[in-house]
Amino acid sequence: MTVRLQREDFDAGREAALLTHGRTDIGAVVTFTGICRGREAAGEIAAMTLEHYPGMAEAEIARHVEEAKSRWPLLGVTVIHRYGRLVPGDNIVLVVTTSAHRDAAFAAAEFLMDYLKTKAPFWKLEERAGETRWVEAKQSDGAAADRWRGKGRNEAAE
Amino acid sequence: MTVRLQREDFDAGREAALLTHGRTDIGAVVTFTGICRGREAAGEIAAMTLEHYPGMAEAEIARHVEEAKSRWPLLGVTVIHRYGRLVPGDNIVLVVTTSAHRDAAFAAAEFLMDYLKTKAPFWKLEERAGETRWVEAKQSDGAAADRWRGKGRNEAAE
Amino acid sequence: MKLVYFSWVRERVGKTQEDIAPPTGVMTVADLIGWLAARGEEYAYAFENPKIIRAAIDRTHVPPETAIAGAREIAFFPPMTGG
Amino acid sequence: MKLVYFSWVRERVGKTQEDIAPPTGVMTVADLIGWLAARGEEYAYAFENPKIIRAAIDRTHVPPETAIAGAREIAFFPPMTGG
Repeated sequence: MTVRLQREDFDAGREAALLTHGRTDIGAVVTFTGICRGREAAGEIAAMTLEHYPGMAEAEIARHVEEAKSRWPLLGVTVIHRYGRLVPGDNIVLVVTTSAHRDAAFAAAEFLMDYLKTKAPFWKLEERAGETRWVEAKQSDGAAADRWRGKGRNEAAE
Repeated sequence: MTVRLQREDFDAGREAALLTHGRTDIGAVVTFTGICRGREAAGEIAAMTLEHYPGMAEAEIARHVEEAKSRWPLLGVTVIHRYGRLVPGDNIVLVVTTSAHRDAAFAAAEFLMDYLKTKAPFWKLEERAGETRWVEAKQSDGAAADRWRGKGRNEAAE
Repeated sequence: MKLVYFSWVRERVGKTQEDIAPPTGVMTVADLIGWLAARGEEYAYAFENPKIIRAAIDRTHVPPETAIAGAREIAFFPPMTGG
Repeated sequence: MKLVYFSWVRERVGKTQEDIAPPTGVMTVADLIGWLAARGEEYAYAFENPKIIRAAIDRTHVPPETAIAGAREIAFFPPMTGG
């Protein structure tokens, strides 16, 4: 398991290759890359600054990676979340999951993204023409995260 | 949309970059890479040969990419499927989907993989110690593909 | 019309493709499978379990009750195992 | 104990962290929010809607009824928007 918080960009292909190199037990690799968009519901944005809770963010993400590993038969997980100021087109977050089969890799990647959107201690500040605004949490993200509650191994994505 | 059948390997990171380069409307990129495993249910395998129906395979995949685009608001899709002889650790298939939001990118990638596993005209021949054997279709793959039937836009992954 | 075979259907029939002219009573894909199965041991073996044979007419999947009239290329193969 | 603030809670309070010693009647996270809100205009503004304030004790999310006894670091922040 790799969990990293960093200002620097990441390379999704390289991170996936680090998980698969030299192995013959992995049948499925899923990568999710979240990217800063130039247009949100409230209009064009010029930039976005990601604040996080150092110390808590890394530990919390690691705990959820462990939960994903207990729910699905994963062979590897990498989560990288950037912080600091990003402009449209910049990478924000990467989740890579590997497993023998695709269902576990897909479900775990979605579970981790739903978690990162709603429970990981990060906050987005958008900059648009002359003003800044903290992004409000979306109800749809809360609903997406809630769908995993109380579901057991291998049945959460059904 | 890019659909390619080829003997050569592919680079998932490069294919994803081709879809996102210079754009600021994409918020989510999902890649799925299927890899040849060294051990299947029936034991160790030495190699696998993928046979396909030239002409039909490409057209059929393209048709399903169009279906995915009608179901979800996708901004780009790439599907690459290899054929010929592969050894454990080799890449087999790549699906890349991009969208403004993660739910569409995840759902479309899963939909396309379920389709490729069950309906795309490919057949796998496994080689193990001294013998070859055609891989049998899995019931679980059929069930995975069937879950998309009759479901409308944006509700298929629920 | 042209027939093409894949995977173990191809191996059992012993050829990748052939041109055939079935009699007029052979109307559907299922009829064609029955007619082929009676052509010899290799065909009987390939089509011994018609329920698991998949067919495509002119590169589109079709169910066994589909009429073959007008078909240029009919393909027979086992369930697909791609991905 | 140490308090830390993030996002607009930090901006409204006007500091990133501070050390406090609440009176003994302040038992829970909810009590602490009420006590803080009465400390001045900037706190009243930051905590004007306690229902949307999230809290963590020693870097673990906790609900408002959680006891604060023994806490080393308590964090307050709005709903998270990562990912």
